[in-house]
This record gives sequence, C-alpha cells and structure tokens, in this order.
Amino acid sequence: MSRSFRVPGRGRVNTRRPVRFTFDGRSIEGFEGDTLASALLATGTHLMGRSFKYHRPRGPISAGSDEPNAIVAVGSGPALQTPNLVATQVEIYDGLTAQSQNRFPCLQFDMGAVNNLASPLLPSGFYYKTFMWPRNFWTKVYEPIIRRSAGLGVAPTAPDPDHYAFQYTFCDVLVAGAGPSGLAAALAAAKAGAEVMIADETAEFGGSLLFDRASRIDGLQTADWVERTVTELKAMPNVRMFTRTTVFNYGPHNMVALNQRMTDHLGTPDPATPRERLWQVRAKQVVIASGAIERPLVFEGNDRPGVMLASAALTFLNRYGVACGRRAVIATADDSAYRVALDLIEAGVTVAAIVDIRPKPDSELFRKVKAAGITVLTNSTVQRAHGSQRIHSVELAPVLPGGDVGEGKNYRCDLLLMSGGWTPSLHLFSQSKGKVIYDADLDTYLPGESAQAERSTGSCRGLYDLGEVLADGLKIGTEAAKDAGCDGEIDLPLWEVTTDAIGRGGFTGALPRRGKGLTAMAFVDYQNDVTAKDVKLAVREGFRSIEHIKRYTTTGMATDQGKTSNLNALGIASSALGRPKQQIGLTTFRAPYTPVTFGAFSGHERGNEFDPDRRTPIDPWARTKGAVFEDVSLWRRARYFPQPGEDMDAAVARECLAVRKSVGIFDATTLGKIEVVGPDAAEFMNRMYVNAWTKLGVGKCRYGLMCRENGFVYDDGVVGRIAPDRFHVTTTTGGAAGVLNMMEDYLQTEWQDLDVWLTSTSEEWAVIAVQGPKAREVLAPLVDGLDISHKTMPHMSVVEGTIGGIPMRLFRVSFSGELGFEVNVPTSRALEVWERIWEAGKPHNMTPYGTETMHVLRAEKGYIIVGQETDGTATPDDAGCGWAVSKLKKDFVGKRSLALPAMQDPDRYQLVGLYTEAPQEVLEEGVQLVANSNEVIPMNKIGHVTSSYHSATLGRSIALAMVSGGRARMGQTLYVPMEDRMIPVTVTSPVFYDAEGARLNV
Amino acid sequence: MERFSALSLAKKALGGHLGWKPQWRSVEQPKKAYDIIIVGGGGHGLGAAYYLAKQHGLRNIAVIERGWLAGGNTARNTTIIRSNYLFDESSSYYEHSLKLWENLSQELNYNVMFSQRGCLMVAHTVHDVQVFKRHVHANRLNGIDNEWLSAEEAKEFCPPLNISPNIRYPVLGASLQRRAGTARHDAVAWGFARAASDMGVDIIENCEVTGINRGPDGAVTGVETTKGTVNAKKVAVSAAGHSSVVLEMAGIRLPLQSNPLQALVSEPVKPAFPTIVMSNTIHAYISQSDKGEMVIGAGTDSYVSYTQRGGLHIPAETLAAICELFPMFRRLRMMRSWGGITDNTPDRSPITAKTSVPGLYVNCGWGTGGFKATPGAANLFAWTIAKNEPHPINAPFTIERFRDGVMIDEAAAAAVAH
Amino acid sequence: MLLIRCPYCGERAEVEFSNGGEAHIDRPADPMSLSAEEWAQFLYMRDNPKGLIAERWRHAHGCNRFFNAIRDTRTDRFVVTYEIGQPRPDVTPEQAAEAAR
Amino acid sequence: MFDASSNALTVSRSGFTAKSLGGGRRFALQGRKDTLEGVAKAFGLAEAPAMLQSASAGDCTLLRLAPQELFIIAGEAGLPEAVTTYLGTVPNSLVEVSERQVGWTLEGERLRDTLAALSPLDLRTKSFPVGTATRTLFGKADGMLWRTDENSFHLEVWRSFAPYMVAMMDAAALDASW
Repeated sequence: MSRSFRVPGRGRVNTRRPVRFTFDGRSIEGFEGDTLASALLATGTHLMGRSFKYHRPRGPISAGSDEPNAIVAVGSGPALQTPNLVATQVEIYDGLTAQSQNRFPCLQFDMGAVNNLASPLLPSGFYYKTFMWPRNFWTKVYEPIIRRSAGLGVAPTAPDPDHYAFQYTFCDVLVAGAGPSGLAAALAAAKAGAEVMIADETAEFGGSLLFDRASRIDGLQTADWVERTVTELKAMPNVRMFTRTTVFNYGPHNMVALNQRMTDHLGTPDPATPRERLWQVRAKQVVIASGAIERPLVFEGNDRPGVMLASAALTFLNRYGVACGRRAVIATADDSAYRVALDLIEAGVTVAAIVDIRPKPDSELFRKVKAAGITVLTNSTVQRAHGSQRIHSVELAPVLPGGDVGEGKNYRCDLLLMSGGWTPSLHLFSQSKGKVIYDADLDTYLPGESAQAERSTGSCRGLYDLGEVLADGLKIGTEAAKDAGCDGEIDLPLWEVTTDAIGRGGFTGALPRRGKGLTAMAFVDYQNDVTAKDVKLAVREGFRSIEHIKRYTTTGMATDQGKTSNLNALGIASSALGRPKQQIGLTTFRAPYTPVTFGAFSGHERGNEFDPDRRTPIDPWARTKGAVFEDVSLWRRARYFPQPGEDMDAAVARECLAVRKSVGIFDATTLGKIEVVGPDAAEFMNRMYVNAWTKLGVGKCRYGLMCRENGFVYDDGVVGRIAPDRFHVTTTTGGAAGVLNMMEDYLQTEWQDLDVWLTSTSEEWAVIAVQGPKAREVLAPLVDGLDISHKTMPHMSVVEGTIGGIPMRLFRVSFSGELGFEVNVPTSRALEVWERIWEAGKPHNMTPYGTETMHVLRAEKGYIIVGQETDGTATPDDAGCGWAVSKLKKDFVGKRSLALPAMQDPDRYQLVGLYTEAPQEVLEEGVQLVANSNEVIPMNKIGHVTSSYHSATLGRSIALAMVSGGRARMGQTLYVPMEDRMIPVTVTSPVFYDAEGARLNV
Repeated sequence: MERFSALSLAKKALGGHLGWKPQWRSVEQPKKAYDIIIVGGGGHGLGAAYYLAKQHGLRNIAVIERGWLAGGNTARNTTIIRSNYLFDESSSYYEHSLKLWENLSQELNYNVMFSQRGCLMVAHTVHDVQVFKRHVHANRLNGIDNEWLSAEEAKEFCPPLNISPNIRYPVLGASLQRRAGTARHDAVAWGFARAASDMGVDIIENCEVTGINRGPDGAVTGVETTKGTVNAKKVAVSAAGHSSVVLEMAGIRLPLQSNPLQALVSEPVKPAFPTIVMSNTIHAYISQSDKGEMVIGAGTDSYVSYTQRGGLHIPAETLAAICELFPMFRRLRMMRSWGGITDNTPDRSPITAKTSVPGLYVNCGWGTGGFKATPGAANLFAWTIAKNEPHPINAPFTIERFRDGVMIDEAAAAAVAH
Repeated sequence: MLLIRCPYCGERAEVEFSNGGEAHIDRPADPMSLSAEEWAQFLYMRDNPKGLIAERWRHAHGCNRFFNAIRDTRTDRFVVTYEIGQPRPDVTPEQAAEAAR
Repeated sequence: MFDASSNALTVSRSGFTAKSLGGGRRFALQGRKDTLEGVAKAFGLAEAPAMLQSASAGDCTLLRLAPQELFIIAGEAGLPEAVTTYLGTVPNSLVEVSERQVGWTLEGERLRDTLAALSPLDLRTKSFPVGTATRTLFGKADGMLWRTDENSFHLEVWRSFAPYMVAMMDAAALDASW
C-alpha cells in the first residue's frame, strides 16, 4: 500500500506542496490540489466506505459529485465532525481528519457486513413483509435494530460554531457549470455586454478540459485554453466567477439558488469567514451547462473496490496525477472509454483487455486502440468481477447469437473501468419545470422545450464532440445575452479544435450474463444497495410506475440522488416490463442538485437575530429594576418585577395590592396604534367595529371591539376621538399588524369611496399607564397645568397637552379597574417622562408592575383578553361584550354572521367567573369543566378555564371560564376533573371586584 | 392473498424471490360499470375501497387514479400521526384514526412501520403554555393521552432539544402525546391497495376523471375518464388538492384553497433524534425516519398553486427554526426537497360528507394533516358512502357547517393542523 | 420565489407581498338581506381553479396597496396584474397559452 | 449592542458604515391624487414626485412611497405654512411620525453587497437610480430606503427594529468582505 500510484508529470496537483492528513487515524501525505479520494488512491487505497444496507466494502466509482460510495466524515469533535461528505469532492489540507462511516469496528472489518450474508432474506421491501409479530415488537425490538444499522454518518452532537452568509443578487445571464460549453457561453454573453455569473461546483474552472489531454484548442492544451479563457473572463468587469459553488435549485421565475463553499478546503480559515454562502440569483436568462455523467455498467461484482467509471480513472490520472491501478480491464459500451485506454497506457498502466458489449464498435479511437495492440473483445460482456475489498480479476464472456452468454475467461486486474455511455445532467432543466424528451439516437433523455428563460448547452443536451460543444456554448451564450436585452456587437472567437472523433454508444440496464444469477449481486444504486434483481422484483410484485419502483427499491434515493443509477434502473425496468423506456419516463428530479448545509439556509437568522427582538424605550429601566420578561409576538414585555426573595406569585400579589391601594406604573407601549384620519373616519369606524362611533364626542374614548366577517372576535382596544376627523385607535400588542391589514383590505378593496386614511403610530407613541387611586395625585403636578380633575376629565376621555414640555396625548382609561391614565408621549422622550413620573410617584410608594399583574387586575374586573378568553370561536356576546354591539347599525363587519341561528344558541360558551370551593386553590389555566362530579372518561365537557389567578385583593383565587350556557348557570356547582380528583367550583359573575365601577369614577 | 411473513420471505428467498406475485391487480381498462367509483388513488381513497369491501361487503368498486397510485400527498407528507387536537369533534376523528393505525400492519398484513415515538409540541410563550395545557386537559378527559412536560422533562425525552434560556424564543415546556408517531407513507397505500384488490376492488392507474355524469333526477350516474365512460350509482371523491377541480365537474363549489406545502429530508445519519418535535410558534416540524433522514416539514405558501413547488425562502425559514431548536444539526445537509398540494378549508378541518348531489360524496380539506387521518378518514368515508349517511364521528364535518356557522376551528383555537 | 409586478412599484420579490385570496368577490351591499346560503357563498366558497385564477395580492412590505393578478396555477406564471376596481381583463388565447407553458 | 432607547446604533466595518441620522421630523401624508398634486404645488414643486421618486423643496424631501402617500422628511421647523394651509382645505390625512422611525446614512464600497444580504431589492444603479425611494423588507424588518447618491443610501426602520437592523447589517457587512 505504501507504493505510490502517482504518475510523474501528470496532473494539476502541486507536488511541491505536500499536504498531510489522516484517514481513519492513518497519517497520509497528498498534494495541494488533491481531493481526499485522489490522495487515497495515490496510496493505492480504494476502500473508502461501506454501503448502506449490506455494508459492502466500497471504493470510489467517480471523481465528482455523483459519487455514491466514497462517503466519509470530515473534521473532528462533537461540533465539527461533518458526516456524509463525498471523498471525491473533499479537498485536502494540512491537518484534515477524515473517517470512514457505517462500519463497526473498522472499515476493513465491519460487523454490519453480516447483512451481506443475509442478503437473500433482505430484498427490496423485505421490511414491509416482516417484523409484524408480535405487534409491540416493532417499536421496541425490530425498529431500533433497523435504525441502528441504517443511517450513514453520525450527526454532530454540539452546536456548529461556524456562520453562514446569504446574498440576493441579479444578473443578465447565469451560467451553471464551467466546463467547455459553460465557459464558451459565459464568454459570448459577456462579450455581448451582459452581466454574467458563472459557477462551477469544483475547485477549478474547466470541467472535462482539465483531464482531456488529447484535444487541442487553437493548438493549445485544453487546460491552457481554460487558463487563457478564465483570465479573459476575469478581466471583464461584467463577469462574476465562482468556484466551489453549486447551482442547486432552479425555482420559479428564474430565481436560482447557489451554494458557495468558502472555507471547507482551508486548514485554518479566518474565523470571520463564512463557511458557506447561499446565493439567491434572479437571472434574466440561465444557461445550463451542467455536463453529463458517465453511467456504470450493471454486472455481478460491479461494486468491488477497484471497479470505477472510465472517466473517473481518466480524471484521477490527468487532473490529479494518480493511476488508479497497475493493470486495468475496461468494459464499455461507448467509444469514449477507448481514449481512457490510450491515456492509461501512456501513463504506464497495463490495459489487459477492453470488453465492448457492442457487436461492432468502430471509431477512430477504436482503431487507434487496436493499433496499439490492446486486446479488444467485442460483443462481449462482464460475467463477474472477483475480489472482496479489492478486485483481483474479472471474467469476460462472449455474448452468443441469440443473446445467451458463453463461457468466459478470467483476466487478472486491479482496476476495472466501465463506461455505459453518458447521461446528460437534466436536474436543473427539470427543476425549472422543463419537460425532458427521450432521444432514440442517443438512447437517453434530453432537455425538451424550456419552461423558463433558460437554455441548455453542451453535453447536458447530448453534445459530446468538443468542437461542437464549444460552438454550441458560444451560440447559446450569444442568444441568452440577446434575450436578456444585451445585443452589443460581438466579436466571437473562432476556435480551431482538434479532438478524438467521438462516436456514439451507450448501454442502459443490466449487462447480459450467463445463468439466472439468483444470488448474483449486480448493483444499480450503489449506496442504497439496490441490485438489478431488486428492480426486477419490484416489477414482479406489480410496481409498474418508475416512481413506484424507485420507492419500493429505494433506487435513486441515496445521497447522490441517483445521478449514476437512474437510467440503469429505467433500463432494467423497461426490459422487465416489456415496455420501451420512453413510455416509462424518469422520476422527478428534486432539488437540491447536491446536498446543501442547513446552516446555509438559515444564514444569520440565529440566536437573537432569529427574529427581531422588539423592546420598548422603558426596557432598560425595567432591566435595572430586575424585571422578568415574556415574549408577546415580537415584543419583550416586563412580566413582573420581583424583589429579592420573591417568586412570581409574591411579586404579583405585592404589585396588585400596590395598584389597588395606591398607584402603579406600567409600560403599555407595545399596544398597537392606528391613526384613522379623514372626513369619513367615523363612518369607517362604524363599518369596521361592532360599536357605534358617530356620536362619540371629540375628547372622548370608547372601548372598541372588532369582529371578522365570520362574526368572531378579532381584536379590541380603546379608541379616542382626537378631532371630528381623527381617531386614535389602539389594538392588542399581537394584533397590531393584522388589524391594520384588515382595515386596509376593506378600505382599499371595498370602500374606495371613503375619504379616510390609516397610519400606524404604534411606535410614534410610548404609553405609560399610571393606575391606582393616587394616579391623579401623581400626574397632576406634572402635566403643565392641565386640568385632569374628574369633572374636567372623566373616565374614558382623552386630551392633548404636554408633560414637562413634552407633547402628550393623555387618556383617562383603565384596564385595572382603578382610576387610571395612559400617558402617550413621543417614543424618544418616554424614558425621561417615565422617570419623572417615577420620581413623582415615590411619595405614594408607586410600584412598577408587569403584564402578569396587569392580567390579574383586569381579571378581577372581568375584562377579557382577546386570544385568552376568546380563541377565534367566540362572538362578542360569548365574551360578555354583547353590550358593545350596536343594535342600530345596518351593517358592520361580522354582523351578518352574528345573525346566524348557531350564533344565538343558548348553549354557546359564555364568559363567566368561577370560585373554587377552597379559596386558596388556584385552578390551572386550560382545565376543563364538567357538570357532574361522577363523570367518567370520556367526559361530557361543558367549558374550560381561560384565566386563573390568586387575587391578593380578594384574598382568594378567581377564574374566568367559557362555559356552555354559562350565564344561565350562575350559582351552579361545576367540576374540574383533575387526574386524581374533582375540584368543585361555583359559577359566578366574571366581575369579581367593584362591579358597579365606583373606583373608576373618582 | 399470499400472507407476508418472515417464513414466506425465507421460502421465496430459496427460489431467488422469483415466486412473488403482484401486490395488487393492475387493471388497465375499467369495466363499464361499478357500484362505487372512488376518484383518487391515494391512501384515503384506497383505504375507503378497502373498508367498503371489508366492512360493508361492497366489492364492485373501482379506484380511479390520475397518475400513479399514492403519488399525491400520500407520497409527500412528513408522516406525523397524532390525535391531540383540541375540539372533541377533531380529537374523536383523529383518535379513531390513531386506533386504526395501531393495528394496521396486522390488519393489512403489510408492515406500515407505525412507530409510536411520541410527539412533542413545544411551547415558547406564556400563551403557548395556556393553549397546550388546554389541549392536554381536553384530551385527557376524552381518554386521549397527552401530557405536559417542563422544559427539562422535554429535553430528557428529546436530548437534542435546545432549552437554553438564551435563544430568541426559549422553550417553556411541551405537551407530549406518547402514542403519536410516524409511519411509512407508501406502505399504507400499498397495503390498502393489496388488501382491497384481493377482495375484488379494481385499481386503475393513469386514468383521469374528466367529468361527472348525472341523470335527469340530478343523481350521479358515473364518470367520464380518459379511458372512457364508467357508470356507477355512487361516486366518492378523495382527490386532496384536486378535490375542487373534480367537484366542479358536478357544479359544486367548495370552501377550499389548494396551496403548496414543502417538505425536505436530510442525508441519512445514525439515530440522533428519538421523537417528533413540532413548534407551531417558530414553524419547525422534525422527526427522523427509519432510514436515518431527518424529515422536516416546511410552511405553506399562501397562494393557490398546483405546481407542487414553492419558494426556497419557505424551507429556509423552517431550517432556521430547526437550527435554533437543534443547533447541532446546522451542519446536516438537505438532501431532497419536494412540494405537495394541500387543500385547506377556512376552519382548517376536513370535510367527509355527502354532497348536495345524490350519490356524490367527498372527503377533502385535510390541509397539512391528512396523512395521520388515513385509516380513520378512509373508514368513516366508507361508512358514509355505504350507508348514505355519516358516521357519528364525521357527522360534524359537513360542507354545510360553513353556511350554518358551526365551524371546527382548530386553527383559530391556536392549534395547527400539522 | 415568485417575481410579482406591483402595478405601482414594478417587479418585486414575492417576500414583499402577501396573497389576498380570490379577486372580484365584492362584499354584498346589504349583507343582512342575504340568505345564509348566499352569505356562505360570499364568505367561504371559492374558485380554486387549476388554470387561470384572478387573485388579490397586497404589496405588504412596499407601497401597501392591494392589487389583482391573473396567474396560471399550473405554472405560477402571471398573465397580468392590475389595480383594484378595474374589471377582470380579458386574456387572449396567446396569453393563456404562454401562461400555461 | 442593545439599547433600544438610543438612536446611537451604528455600524462601522471596512467597506460599510451606517451612521445614525440626525434629528428632523417625519410626516406621513395621504390623500387622493389631486390632493398630492396640490401639496406639491404648495411646496413650490411643479408636480408631485412620481411613484418611487423623490423631490426636494426647501428643507423638506418628499418621497412618493405609495400612490396615495407622500412621506415627508422635514427639518425641525416641520412643514411650510403654505402646505399646512392648503391641507386645511382638502380631505387628507397628515400624521406626524417623527418618533416612529430611526435611520441611518449608509455608505461604503460594499454597501450594495451588504444590503443584498438582507433585501431582495435590485439595487443596481440602472434599476434603482439615485433619487429612488421605496419601502421594502430587510430580513424580517420593514424598512424605507432612499438612494441619495451613487454610493449613499438613507435607510429608516421602525424604532424597535433598530437593534435587529444594526446587528444584521453588521453581520452582513462582515460577510461582504469575503
């Protein structure tokens, strides 16, 4: 294993920059520019992973993102070990640690491989047929075993310390893929003056040109041409170029998502660098240049390490300078593999034989290979590859007339290359909702008519000749730029291309074999261990749609999402069903093209920035006073202000008593506020609210209740009339945006005749509630001479004035049941005013209180909280607010629904109060009520508790409840069934305190 | 029907698995007439056929499917099964279903992998706590298991859960229904198809209903399809997102909107997530499949669409929420995403009912929650079709409830129909 | 993410908008004169077409105006957007075909 | 960084700065089209700025944020008398919102990249020329953006969103340098 498989003079890795990394703890040296796979292959290591189901030893079959086998974990530690990365994509750096996955105890000896021995018992769908007895064994016994053996890598267990960036951007032409066609298209579009973005998923631009040693463009080696072209593109100000960037999602309206990997290839990235950046690109035109993927051949043992795609071996050789073996056999159905043979020979690899499934292959390359004296077996097949953790030989056998397979001959080899032809990558095209069409000539699917502003170019639309590909790229790039509105004079290059004349070929399905092969395992989907037999079994069991076959066998559902397997599965299904491929169709291509990190989607929406954290201007003061906060929609509100040693109950009891006995101060800034202005303001309010507004005098306030058109309570709040044509409307904290939206909806779409306009003033005004018998005494000296006596300013009135010279709208309103004011002041001055009131309140032992005390105080008064007493199914009358509903108005939002018989049902849930028999017993909010103490499950429930508190004022507990026919049940005993007992409660009025309202009118 | 068992599997293994028969009869061409036609070959439609045959002795039935069997929402959901709904009407319906789930594998002789891993519904605000406790108590009195857990208890049940007080919306607690779980979605449909087919039900795929035929008396006489006219006295529509389209053929307007719903899975990893977690407040829904994929439900787009896709910003929002609740999953990767078409009613509760057209029945409006109801809805729909009247459990779930103002508003009551 | 042409602000990303359901459903002038059946039709029954839909959008995070749009629900391609109050525009067969594509 | 009561939230990163705006007053003026034209005349302008356009009159700037709305950025003196006089004669809604919003002057060569991390708006000069103003979404905060110069923007958000906005801009500005 120590002997190097590096080929001097080949490859683009930097042999002057050795890089040391570990794989499964083994220290290994590679070079700068290597992937993990190329560096391991350079040491002769093919075994890199274990398969999903049978735990079979596996090596890479590909050199790119389509790799199904070489799946590894990279990084170390509970936070950073990242599972399921593809070794053919992982770039190595000094200190990289990688581990193999899905094996125990180690990659070379894996206990899970016992599944392989049991494989005859584990065909597709075996789990649907078994594990059903005894019934409870599924969850307890079978499923845990299945789960432990499934899964690939291990998820991190500690939070990811990295961060991820996000960016929207725009361009005229987005080119997905920077192989020959992509580069040509980008160049043409850029020359036409288009703003171009071009992205490639690998570390270097060039695609196949980076490993094509045979072709010449303008006499240049292809890699040199790439360098020349990339240099030219980079020099253009209208071009943005991205490596390590996957175009992974083609959304509606030409919104295309890219994932740029920024640090994974670096050993010690600057910690400020985002690990990845997600781009959302709105492109006028998209050019898909996503290339084609070589297809494996399906034969027994095609998964043995050492079996790989011919193009992969060529890539490893020419891009990374690695020979994947010493002695190769090549199995092909396509001419391109002959080029691989020639390059291998040139690099000193022995090509023991080429086996071609086609009866009479013929091409320039074929003749070159023959001329080089290589054994070529035509009309022949691979019967079986031998070896376990590495292939050692392969049986090649002739296909006899009539289709049977004859006796074959074993060829010794350590490398078996396969080429079933090429599958154009249709993922992005298909995601764009373009319809794929079957091409009989190429025996594959190609892009059909575009559904969006998009074009495919190059091998992803079935062009394989380099000259054609480059010309196509130029043409498509020009057209895209033109359709994007850029039709500048273009001086298009004319490239002289010499290349191997690539003929055609290809094969889909399973290779012919000798015998039934009932125990032979020929893999279609490598990672998910789906064999040709499995596909046939699915068809045998009646699964005829390709989507059913995919789901029953799980083919195409592994981390590679079927890039190498889909067409072969289709081929096998086609033979088994006896229907042509075009009548069967492909499964849907689902985004993402390759897996994308969750973190990249979430970007900076994390921690406190997950959602805006809205704070009031009083928040800093509340924090210095030790307030405990709660989230109410986006706002943080002070819930209570505990003093040392106090829990919530103690703090709330103290705060409540302070308000009842003297005065409290409360931050009500988060209330929504809407200024309703215009000559038709009152008419508009009449239509929106259940109340009547016309007669509300200037300077007066009214409690407003709003329904939805379905008749159920939507929001409430006090409304003050500031001027005949101006209302100051308040809403609940959570309802602010919704109420404004609903108002705008009616105004803009139904009542365009009204001269009235709405402006949100929620954040214009901060609101300081001063509540309690001493409220007036505290405020009076502060309001710059304003007369706020009961006579001049009775309950439910509003006046404009100043407080210490600061403009103010002063409301005399109360949500506590005590004499109260709400001081509305400009938000930036609120803290100043608050502190002034605070100082003035000190002689009265003014107490700050939070939302919890606010809730208790209002519950003592029977005031509802929309969303707590009501839940979207309560009418105004249900909520005890029937009094607010105007009987005179001909119409208002919700009126027609309220007239439905069901809305008048006497058994509707109605708001009532409850007293527990034991005065200190506080019910749990949300408990249910029953009428009889002897109810058994399932019980006949007649209501539930919406609010429940200990009332310090009353020295006992109180509760509000919604009870069926509740108002007719006054005095009745109901029961709260708890797990262990029935709690008796008495139905009472929801107003527990000062029912006559004497305390308000002082 | 050949019974599935470990023994049958072993026997067939000896024969290289060549001896298996199709799981259901694939009928290419429908007969001229059936007693009952079910439009829509998803889990609900196939299940209805099964129960009609099994419990009501009606076997001359066709299930007509536009595409491939169970290719709609049956194939596109996140497989959460629970019954902890607030209102009695809903919880009875979903509990009826949950009870059927508990025996479904045995009943169908098809392992639907119903895994009762529990469902945690996480509370982030005081309001959430109040609402969830109301659910817990209401469920308990109905004999439906649902319990309240503190944040610490929730973490014990689901160790990856982030209960740090320092996140934007700290976890204040959670309700837990232990009997809730997940199942293998395809298996349910295939199991029903196999059992129904065995009792004589014809299953016709790739056959689109293009019209509903009615006699002079207005009653249903059959359907037009892309495979010709098929007569039947009863036509039962179970077409999820396409219900409006099919019912419109009989001139019936429904209170439905079809909206895109997206979901996604991560790459498979070893067991790292023991249960289902739902957070309605920050829109995160996650469980881990038997295969090891994290199965994540995203939000609904707000507009009507039949495209089976939506904007990427919707799953992005969900993943941000997932990464807040489970910050160790930030390095996991989205492997596959997809969209479905949900049919949503104004009160987010379904319709399983007769229609105003004699002989025409509809089961729709399941929104984002239809999978969990599969056996229950199928069972009650079959009852309704067979007896031409609803079962007491689905009696409230009529179209007329919107006219009468007797909605079953789980959404308004701050539950979410996931 | 859809690209939506606000009649007032031009093309903007979908996240700036909220959908407002079916368009051209006028609130009855005198709801109280309607039967329960008629009221339910207005309130709840909706076209849910697989094809062209006339729908309302609100440029919620922009000019805050409601407007109408014609869109094909099979492709999400817009035919036209227009101001509230304008009648539903006729869609030519060519436009319909383009939207359905 | 959290001090919601303070306007002094700023961002200073290489390539991007957000400096708090000074005082001044803000008015949301809504009315029918004729009224807006009348107001423009009262300001001494030939016509009201077109949709998404801005116009200056004395120390006031008028931003046409909606067909029925002119958002007015004014000095401490508020609106000219001619304007208030005119408004007294026609149906309209004039609401002072000076306190509702806080804002910043944004500058720097990575300005566009920074904003592009938060907003889906096309801010290329050809799509959003100098003088353009609009409301849009920045992450999860509504914002009002006005391009005052090729490389200078004026941004306002509702006051309580300021800490969020600053944190997001700061993170975006850092990312923009990579």
